[in-house]
Amino acid sequence: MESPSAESFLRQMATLQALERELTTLSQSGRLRGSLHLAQGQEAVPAGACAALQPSDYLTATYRGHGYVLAKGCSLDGVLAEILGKATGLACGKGGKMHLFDLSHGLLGTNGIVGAGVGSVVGAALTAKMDRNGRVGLTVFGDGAINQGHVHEAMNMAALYQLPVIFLCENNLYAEMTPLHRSHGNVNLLERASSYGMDAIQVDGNDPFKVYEVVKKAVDLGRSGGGPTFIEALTYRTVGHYQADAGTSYRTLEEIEEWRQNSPIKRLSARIGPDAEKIIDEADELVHEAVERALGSPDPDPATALQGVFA
Amino acid sequence: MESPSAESFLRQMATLQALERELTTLSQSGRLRGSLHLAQGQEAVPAGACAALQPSDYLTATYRGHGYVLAKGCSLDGVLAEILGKATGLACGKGGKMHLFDLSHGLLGTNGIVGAGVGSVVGAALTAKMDRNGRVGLTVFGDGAINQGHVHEAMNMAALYQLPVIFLCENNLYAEMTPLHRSHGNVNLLERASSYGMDAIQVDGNDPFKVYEVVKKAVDLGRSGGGPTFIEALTYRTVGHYQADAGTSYRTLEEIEEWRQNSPIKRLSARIGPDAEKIIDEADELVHEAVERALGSPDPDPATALQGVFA
Amino acid sequence: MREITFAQACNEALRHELQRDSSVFMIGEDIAHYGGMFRVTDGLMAEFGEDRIIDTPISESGFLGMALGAALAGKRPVAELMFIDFSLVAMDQILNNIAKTHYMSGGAAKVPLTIVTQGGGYKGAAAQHSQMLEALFLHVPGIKVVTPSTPADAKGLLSASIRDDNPVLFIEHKQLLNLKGHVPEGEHLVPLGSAHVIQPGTDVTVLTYSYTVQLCRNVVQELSSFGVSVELVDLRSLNPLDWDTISQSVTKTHRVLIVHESHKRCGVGVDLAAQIQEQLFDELDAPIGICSAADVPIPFAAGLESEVLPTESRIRKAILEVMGREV
Amino acid sequence: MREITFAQACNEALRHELQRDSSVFMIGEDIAHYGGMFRVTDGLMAEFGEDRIIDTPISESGFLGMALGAALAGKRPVAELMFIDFSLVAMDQILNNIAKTHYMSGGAAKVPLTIVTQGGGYKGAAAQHSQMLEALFLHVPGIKVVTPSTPADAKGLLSASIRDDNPVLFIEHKQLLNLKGHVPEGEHLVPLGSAHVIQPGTDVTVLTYSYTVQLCRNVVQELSSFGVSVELVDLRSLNPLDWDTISQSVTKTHRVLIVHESHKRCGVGVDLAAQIQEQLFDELDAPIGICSAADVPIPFAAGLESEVLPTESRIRKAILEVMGREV
Ligand SMILES: Cc1ncc(C[n+]2csc(CCOP(=O)(O)OP(=O)(O)O)c2C)c(N)n1
Ligand SMILES: Cc1ncc(C[n+]2csc(CCOP(=O)(O)OP(=O)(O)O)c2C)c(N)n1
Ligand SMILES: [Mg+2]
Ligand SMILES: [Mg+2]
Repeated sequence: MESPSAESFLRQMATLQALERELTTLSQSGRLRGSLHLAQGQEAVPAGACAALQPSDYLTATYRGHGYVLAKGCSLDGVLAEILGKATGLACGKGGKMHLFDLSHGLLGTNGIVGAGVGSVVGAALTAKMDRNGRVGLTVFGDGAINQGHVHEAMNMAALYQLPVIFLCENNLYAEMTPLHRSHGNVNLLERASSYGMDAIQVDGNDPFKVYEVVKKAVDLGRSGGGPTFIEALTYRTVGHYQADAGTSYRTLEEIEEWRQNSPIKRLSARIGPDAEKIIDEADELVHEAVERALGSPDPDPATALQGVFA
Repeated sequence: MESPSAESFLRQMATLQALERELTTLSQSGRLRGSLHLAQGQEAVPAGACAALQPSDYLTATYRGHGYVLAKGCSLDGVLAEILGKATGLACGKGGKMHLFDLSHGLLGTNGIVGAGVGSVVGAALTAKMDRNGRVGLTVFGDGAINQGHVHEAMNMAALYQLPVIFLCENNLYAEMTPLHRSHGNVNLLERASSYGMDAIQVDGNDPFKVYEVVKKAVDLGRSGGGPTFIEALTYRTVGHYQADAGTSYRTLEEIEEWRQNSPIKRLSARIGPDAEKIIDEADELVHEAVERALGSPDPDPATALQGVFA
Repeated sequence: MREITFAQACNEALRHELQRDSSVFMIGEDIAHYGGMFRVTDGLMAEFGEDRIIDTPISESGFLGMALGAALAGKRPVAELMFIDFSLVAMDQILNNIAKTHYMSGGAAKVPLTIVTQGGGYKGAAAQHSQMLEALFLHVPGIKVVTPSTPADAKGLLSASIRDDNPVLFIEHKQLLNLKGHVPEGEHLVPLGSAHVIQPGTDVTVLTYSYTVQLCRNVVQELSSFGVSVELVDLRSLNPLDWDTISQSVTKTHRVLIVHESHKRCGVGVDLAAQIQEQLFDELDAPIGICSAADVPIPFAAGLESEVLPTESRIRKAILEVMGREV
Repeated sequence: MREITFAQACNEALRHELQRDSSVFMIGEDIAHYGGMFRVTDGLMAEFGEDRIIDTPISESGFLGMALGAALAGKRPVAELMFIDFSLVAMDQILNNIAKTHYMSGGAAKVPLTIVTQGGGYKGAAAQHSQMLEALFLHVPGIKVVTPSTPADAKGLLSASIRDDNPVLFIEHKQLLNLKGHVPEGEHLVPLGSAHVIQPGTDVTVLTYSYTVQLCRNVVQELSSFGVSVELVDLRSLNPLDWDTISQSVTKTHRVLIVHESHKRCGVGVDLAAQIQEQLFDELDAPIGICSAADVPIPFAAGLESEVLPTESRIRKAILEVMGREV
């Protein structure tokens, strides 16, 4: 697999940016329920990482994972309709933003519990190894999630069984409002991961090419039976943790501004030049139309609420 | 604090050995209920470790932890009566072998859930730091327990808050019937512990002097505000995991025999010379008398079973 | 009396207890520097310092284990679990350890530990952020469960919980956090195990707690104008339970509806219904009704969620059903 | 028919399903090389290889998460939890994830995952190794709960559980593992959700499951010689529940006792009692009785444990009480 072009990366990232802009508006106007966790400033990680995956590879992500879901190839219409609680959503409106599933694209779920999706991908990777089908699994989680016991258990087992898993840790310097140095005895995450017996590598998460490159290497290693890899992608959330957090009470405006200047979309646009604007405009339009379609989609039949606990 | 003498260590270890011999007999004759986890071959770790602690220091241990409980200074009569389910036991017969508590000796509990007592000691150490009272906490657990998420969370937090905790990992090469290489992606436990940001050191767990020395150093570090230490004590359980396991189906007889020859009581007796036998005999007698006393103690009043859920 | 919100009332109780007893301290995620996801701990770090208001990693099992150890070492920890749904990552510490330690130690060890948490639905927070899991903590003995419905009770019960020598789970409902009400200044205590008869009545007893108290209030008011006299009881704590108030009410009305937001199977409704029929069988003129969440995970979409959780119209219907009236 | 033990019957079901369907595999602690703490997986690794019978680290949350992922990827994992007490370290995976995934995905994802576990008391295993926690799994929707009482049912229900397209918790009782009984060879299926009327009777219905079925058998036998005709029903699975059998029996006897080993509050007894009085109020001649563990942690000493758990004498007394007879 060749690396996608800069244009292709920008398209992916701009789609995520546009989606989040639309969702913010919908949330502010009360048309979107519940909390909304945005990934602005972090767009390069999903774009770069998912480009290295096949549709049949496995993925789990978090409440902040819609960018991965889209980059993995799931339908924008299905995702949007689910986020808006529509009958046409990926989960018929039952799951919502935090619970996106699409098995046809290897998406085993986004998750509302910090760290909880990590074990699933390890299990799916186990089946890939059993069936020798060459698939890999990627799970994305945050710098905060690494302090959750479940993640530790799952990482050890992936190393133990030498499973084809990529542990992609988005280090955006904060877990909610808590910086790493107030939550980690040792902020060097690579040491922790490699202590389980796997390769661990850090990458500039605001450069989709670099993310692609390290993930691709990890994917190749996994496919060839070489076991798991831990990747720490350094990035920054330039907005609040969720819609009700301005994100400014625990970070300086200078820090935020510096990262905004360094935002992956800015960086890539500069590299692409004048064409970038067109790509971004197209993404905006594409997403806007999808939002209109989703808003116009039918609400789920209330009777379905009481059905479907068991298959 | 000076290191105890060889004689004193032997007395401690022989007491544990005698206790286990008596308990085995009681279990075989049906006078002791439930499962019995023996620590034969591992006697030097509790003897060495607890000698470095003050009575006011905190301790949690496991289902295999009665040796620590005794070495910490808890009453042999109280422990034995509890193990036999008597009214005079530490917990009036309610707790049993796996649930020994003695707050007057800093014993915050032995535990039936692998790894579950680790957080308690970290919390007690937090209070020691708050109150600047110079106490430390020691928690002992096995090589298998380190794969439990709770242990990981607790170790990170001890390092984060720089708490006076000694994480004493008894590496007896097996968790139940599973050897390390079938349960750890990386069998180097020191790497895992030091990745949290704490000192990690390995010691010959069959030499009480060496155990004492490293624990003493860790205690001094903790008391002086230097934070936690991880200690891996290499040892071996020369009997089965519990009374119903011969311990031979997953280990070679040669392996077991080699460790038996190398047993801490043998080693220390050889060093002490002819006096050793006398010390051992005395311990046997002491324990035997205590067993007789415990067996003669009253059973708990059945009505107490329904009392005491709340204080 | 001045009006403050439920969250502010909790904040006052915490401040009061922290001032009153130096062995009280708090531990949890984003409670110190940020002041808590729901502002319940706002300003406490500034007043009491980082040593007593402690931010933790995302390690619920770890910090609840620490809270247990601190309690055993003589402190009175108050641990905040941001959502009750997250209790499930720490269930071994809560149910196998915190709840059992006093009994397992034959009474030698005390565990004066309060877990403050937030739960409930109606906000589109979906299946993993909308639960009310109180039944799990009632089933396994050893932990008290407190479920206030008003700002004043929140303050009084939280103070009482912290002073209790036992583990207490204190549940704030996300729909109540911004509710305003009169709250006494200074010391205010509401004993655990005392229900509150919100409105006396003669036709039917409605037993409820937490947010559904507010829904029931509206329904009861409305029904009274149709000549239906409901005795509305806010249980306030589920363990200990105020059995005297329940049995007096049932003995008067002979008809009972239990309303709660959590699931039905092995929930609080069946628990109370079974105990009432066991103790007061001959007093009952009709089957005891239960109005609860349907036994499905909480769905996201508004139209689905309101099909699953108790609503005023379903509560009204259930009351009339218990009364044998046409619905 | 040959007699084998309950543990051997489970082993046969596992072997049968592993042979029948290559997507079935097992994961758990000491199940492969050692053959399982209770010999339930004895010989399976030798027959099916290390790839399909997998030993794990002591990481219940981790391997249950893996089992969920494997199920989503098309396998039918069978995970062994050595003691049901240890489920509490993995509760988030079980209740927030495994149980909710099918519903949360709008039906898109299936989770054909069986958790085989072992629980119960009477053996001096004390507070953390003696629990029967089925109620916790019944309260949160999304997981079936199966509780066989005989070797034959164990085999038939375990095969059915593994073939079910949903998460199933299969509970072996430690007192039953060595119980011998007639078990059909080869394929043997008992559908989930079908109770078994062990003995028809006319005076009183006793509903029970798991080990207490054996205790009830003895009591019922004894009482029949005193002219008391008990209808003894083994529920066999608690979700799904065989409501038809329950309601037919209650309609016949008009008196009900529920017997189970787990705690009372928010347990299975109150659950069934509440549903029965709700549906069949006019059929009841007496309050529904519940004979369960007392609501205290399980104590260690023999004389204490037998004070807490149901015994034959307490069951007898409870039956007579429901019948309004002098005890
Ligand atoms: C077990 C659990 N604890 C707490 C939370 C609340 N919570 C949601 S997001 C979050 C922060 C996660 O931080 P990180 O892993 O760094 O990911 P990020 O949000 O920065 O992407 C927390 C604490 C949760 N959802 N689950
Ligand atoms: C959470 C949990 N899982 C499983 C068990 C069953 N179990 C009891 S002891 C044990 C092995 C522990 O091994 P290790 O930590 O090495 O300690 P050792 O027994 O060797 O002293 C296991 C798996 C348990 N008690 N708790
Ligand atoms: Mg983060
Ligand atoms: Mg070991």
